[in-house]
Amino acid sequence: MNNVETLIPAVGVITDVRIDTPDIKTFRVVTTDGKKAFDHRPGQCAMLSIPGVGEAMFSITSSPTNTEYMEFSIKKCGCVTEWLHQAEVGQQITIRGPYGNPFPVDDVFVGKNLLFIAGGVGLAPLRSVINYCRHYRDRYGDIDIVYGSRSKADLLDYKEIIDEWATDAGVNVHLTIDNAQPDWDGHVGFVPNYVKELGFDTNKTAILCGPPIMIKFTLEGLISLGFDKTQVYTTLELRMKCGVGKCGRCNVGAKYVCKDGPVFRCDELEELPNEY
Amino acid sequence: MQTITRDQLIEKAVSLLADGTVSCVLGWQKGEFDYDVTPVLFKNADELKANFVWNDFCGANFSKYLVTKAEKATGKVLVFLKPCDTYSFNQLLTEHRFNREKVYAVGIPCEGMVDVAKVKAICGDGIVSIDCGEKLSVTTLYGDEPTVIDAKDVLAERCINCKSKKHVAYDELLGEEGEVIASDRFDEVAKLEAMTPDERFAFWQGELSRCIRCNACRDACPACTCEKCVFDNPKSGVENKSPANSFEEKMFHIIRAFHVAGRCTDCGECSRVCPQNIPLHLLNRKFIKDINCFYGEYQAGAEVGSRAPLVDYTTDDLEPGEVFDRRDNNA
Amino acid sequence: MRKCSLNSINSVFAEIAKAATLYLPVDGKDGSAVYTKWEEGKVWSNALNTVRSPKDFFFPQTENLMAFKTAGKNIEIIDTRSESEDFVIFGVRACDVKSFEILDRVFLSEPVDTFYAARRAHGVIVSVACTKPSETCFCGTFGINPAEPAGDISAWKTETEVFFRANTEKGVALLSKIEGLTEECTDEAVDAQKEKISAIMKKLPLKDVTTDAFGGGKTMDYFNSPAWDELSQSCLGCGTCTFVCPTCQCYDIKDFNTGKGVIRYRCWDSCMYSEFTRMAHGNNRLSQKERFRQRFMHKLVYYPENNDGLFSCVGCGRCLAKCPISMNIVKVMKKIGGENK
Amino acid sequence: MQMKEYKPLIVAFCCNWCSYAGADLAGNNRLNYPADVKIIRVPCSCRVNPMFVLRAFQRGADGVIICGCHPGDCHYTSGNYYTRRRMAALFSMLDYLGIEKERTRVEWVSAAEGAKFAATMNDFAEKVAALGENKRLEDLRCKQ
Repeated sequence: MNNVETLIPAVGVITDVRIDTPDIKTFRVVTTDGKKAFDHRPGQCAMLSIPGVGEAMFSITSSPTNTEYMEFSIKKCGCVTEWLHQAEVGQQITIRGPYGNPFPVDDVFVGKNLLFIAGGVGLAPLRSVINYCRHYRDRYGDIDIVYGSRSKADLLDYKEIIDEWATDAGVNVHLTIDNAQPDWDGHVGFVPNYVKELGFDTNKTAILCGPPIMIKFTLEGLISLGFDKTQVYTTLELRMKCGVGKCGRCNVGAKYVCKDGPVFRCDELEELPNEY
Repeated sequence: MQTITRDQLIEKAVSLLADGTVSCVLGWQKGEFDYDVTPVLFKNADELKANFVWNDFCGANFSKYLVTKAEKATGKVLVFLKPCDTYSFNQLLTEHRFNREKVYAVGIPCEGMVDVAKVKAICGDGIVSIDCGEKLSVTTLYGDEPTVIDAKDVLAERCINCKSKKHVAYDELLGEEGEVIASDRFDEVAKLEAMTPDERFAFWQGELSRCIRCNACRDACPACTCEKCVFDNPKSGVENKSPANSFEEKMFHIIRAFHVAGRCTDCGECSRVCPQNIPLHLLNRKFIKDINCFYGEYQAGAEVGSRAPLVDYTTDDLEPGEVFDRRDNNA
Repeated sequence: MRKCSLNSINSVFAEIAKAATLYLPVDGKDGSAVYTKWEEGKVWSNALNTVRSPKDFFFPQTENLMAFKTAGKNIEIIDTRSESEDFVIFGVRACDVKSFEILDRVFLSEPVDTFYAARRAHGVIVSVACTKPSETCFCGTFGINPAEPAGDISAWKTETEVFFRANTEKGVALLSKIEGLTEECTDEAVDAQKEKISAIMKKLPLKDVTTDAFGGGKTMDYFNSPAWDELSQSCLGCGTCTFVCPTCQCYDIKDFNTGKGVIRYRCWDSCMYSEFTRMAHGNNRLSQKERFRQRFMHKLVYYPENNDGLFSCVGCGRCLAKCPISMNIVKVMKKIGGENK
Repeated sequence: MQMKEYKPLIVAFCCNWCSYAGADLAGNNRLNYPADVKIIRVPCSCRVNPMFVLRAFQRGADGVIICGCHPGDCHYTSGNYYTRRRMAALFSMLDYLGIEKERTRVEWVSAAEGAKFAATMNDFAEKVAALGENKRLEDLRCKQ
């Protein structure tokens, strides 16, 4: 914990706003003296707030290997996000964190082949992990990335995916969109079906993130391919206020998503009541 | 002491269940003690015989439950309505809040409900049993002999000032039809009106400052049936969960009472459920008294389909500036 | 053990109030007791307990966390906390003292909630043994002895005298302040009272309520029980049970725009409320049944799982007395636990 | 330090069709009324929810006045009739809670009554000023 006072945030500045898709923007945030607000691990989250509007939890999209700033890819869907989407460069916001447990990139994942599966804005939390693994490329085996969205315009970080990820050695990118469109010659169809069509070997660790319905069907698909639930990781999202497991809102079973999650292995989720 | 017995009610319910008129029964379930009863939906005769209760503590007004329960039920719901409950029943019908076709209402006479806090004030804490016979016989952990009290001495405030023993809605009536009663329910309001503004302010400050904003008054109120309350809606700009200061307390209670003004039947549930014993009915009664005084006598729920006074007008209504004179002259 | 006569208790209060703010249960206008700041003329209530629990002292219903000043694109964060002052809470019952331990485990676990911790450090608790438990009391279910309350100082009140015993350093310090007003005595009268209370405990109607069926690791045993439908069917979704509960600690953080700046405050929240878990993309607890279940599962299963088997209920009976529809934890424990023995 | 002269803050809800035009006329005719009267234009006096009145007090108003078309002249036929009943009930309730009744008022001002508008505001401001600051419906958080 960087802040001694858990609920009192630091002031951050938005130094860059990138329009990714019609409803997702990526914000670059540093502290007022131009530094990164705090160190984090891949998969961890931060609380961003705008005084008078509200506070909300967002996953940190940029990789921990980036020591200069943090990035947040945020989809417009509620009060806080709507306000953020109107914000310009130079706007100050408040930031506190990091919260939650990271993906086990330094132990469990080491030496494994990794399969990232994301849908829509679900790529946001995975981007941090993907870039971390690309940075320490020799620690991990093959990397496969399956990513799908509604349309080509809705693919998050499209440029980065095509220019950087797809050109890396040992990284295979598989993109798909829900409906065919004229300037798209890639795969068309939903992510769960695409995963089954691609038919991955089970010698991989899968990392899943996307809308709940996509997670449900993709997980079923992976299991039909022979994957075990202990091989699949995902990250949850619930309403949070404190971020430190005290306010009680993200409580599912005996776990608090903000403190014990947001990263869960799928067999751990089985032990939780279906309330997420 | 109620004139109608538990057995009579069970018999009625069982026969209606048996002939298929109704599929379930909204009734009072006995609790841990003789005075704590919970409204539940009984599904069959066995459940009724085992757990149904009818005594001097069955105060809960069932009308509001019809909004959610009637819709979900497969057949008709049997509901027992005390006279005051029938007013809420009509008011909800007026507002199209439940389907009348799905409900079979049985009117039951009521001799007034007992306030357990008043019983405790007389008999002390640690009530082990209360026998609701001719008189209440209360056994406590600390007294050797049961204390016998007259139910009339421990009636809930709303029952002391009962406004009507007449059922204004039912499919079937058990017992005798009662009459509308000339009650003294506005006396307390008039007493407050006669005070100086400073005294009134001090009185309400003292009462409302106890509010913990549990929303029980709102959630129990048969007139408060909005799908989403303005106080729960973050976009309303007034959403607030806590009585952060004396303004928030007053705001909540003024608006709560205002939102039901003209629709409040004066069933008294708000005051019954308040954990802090705030006399919330005095706010509602003030509106009722004012409406009666300014726009003519009106009893919400007396009939189905009547137009509530605050969504109605005449071209020669009195001006807002004149209300104080009118009140003072009528007092 | 020290004692003073009940007649002279006001001078003890006066002495305590010299150095710290003193709160104690005083009968309110409506006849129920309320923790009130002591001043000359305030009388210690004879009521068994207050309607509101004393959790307010450490975890107030509303508390300002910070303020913001905004100018153009800039934000300034202002720490609005003032130095807490010492205070004494007098007359806390055994159940409520236990509730502080339950709250401590939430707020004082890492990362420590400094707002709570500051209050906790400044507060001294003087507990008092119960002499006449109510029918709604079931503290015994949770292993609490109402005749032997914890706290910095334990007190016992008889018809004529009040006995004190310091349990902690804070307690010793406070007791030394009233040394001149009290005298050393034997345990005899207190022991006699304890015996009397333990006899009453055996007669309480809820003495047989048991937690045997509950505890950590039982989530899946009860989560899908059909009994939840029945139990929650008439729940109004109000927050009475949560707000009178001494152990409920869920909170909300909200912003209030004063027109001149923004105040960020925290206030009690209730898992019984429909928007408790509502977020931009939906709600994971859509019906009252799910919210109702959350409250009791949290107290009886989730909390003990994370806290060495300690239940998040102290049997104070407030929810039994105050629920508008008389649905409460005892009925839940009997129903859910009874079916799964 | 010299005490600043106390000037009450008045919030005036004015209906778009009559009273707001009336205020305009008062201005065009150079009629004086207190600068501390803050006008909020509403489509019809009936748009004024009781919550608006309370919120105005919360945010520091010392008096709240609602101005609409004369009864019978409502642009929407009957809006001001509802206002009349609603505000009668609300004002009576505020008085019941001990809030000074002089702090609230409803006045009908037509587009042609610039003089009435100015006179009403002067009179209302004077009455409110006599009461002093609004203490009974204030929100201290908004006063710092």
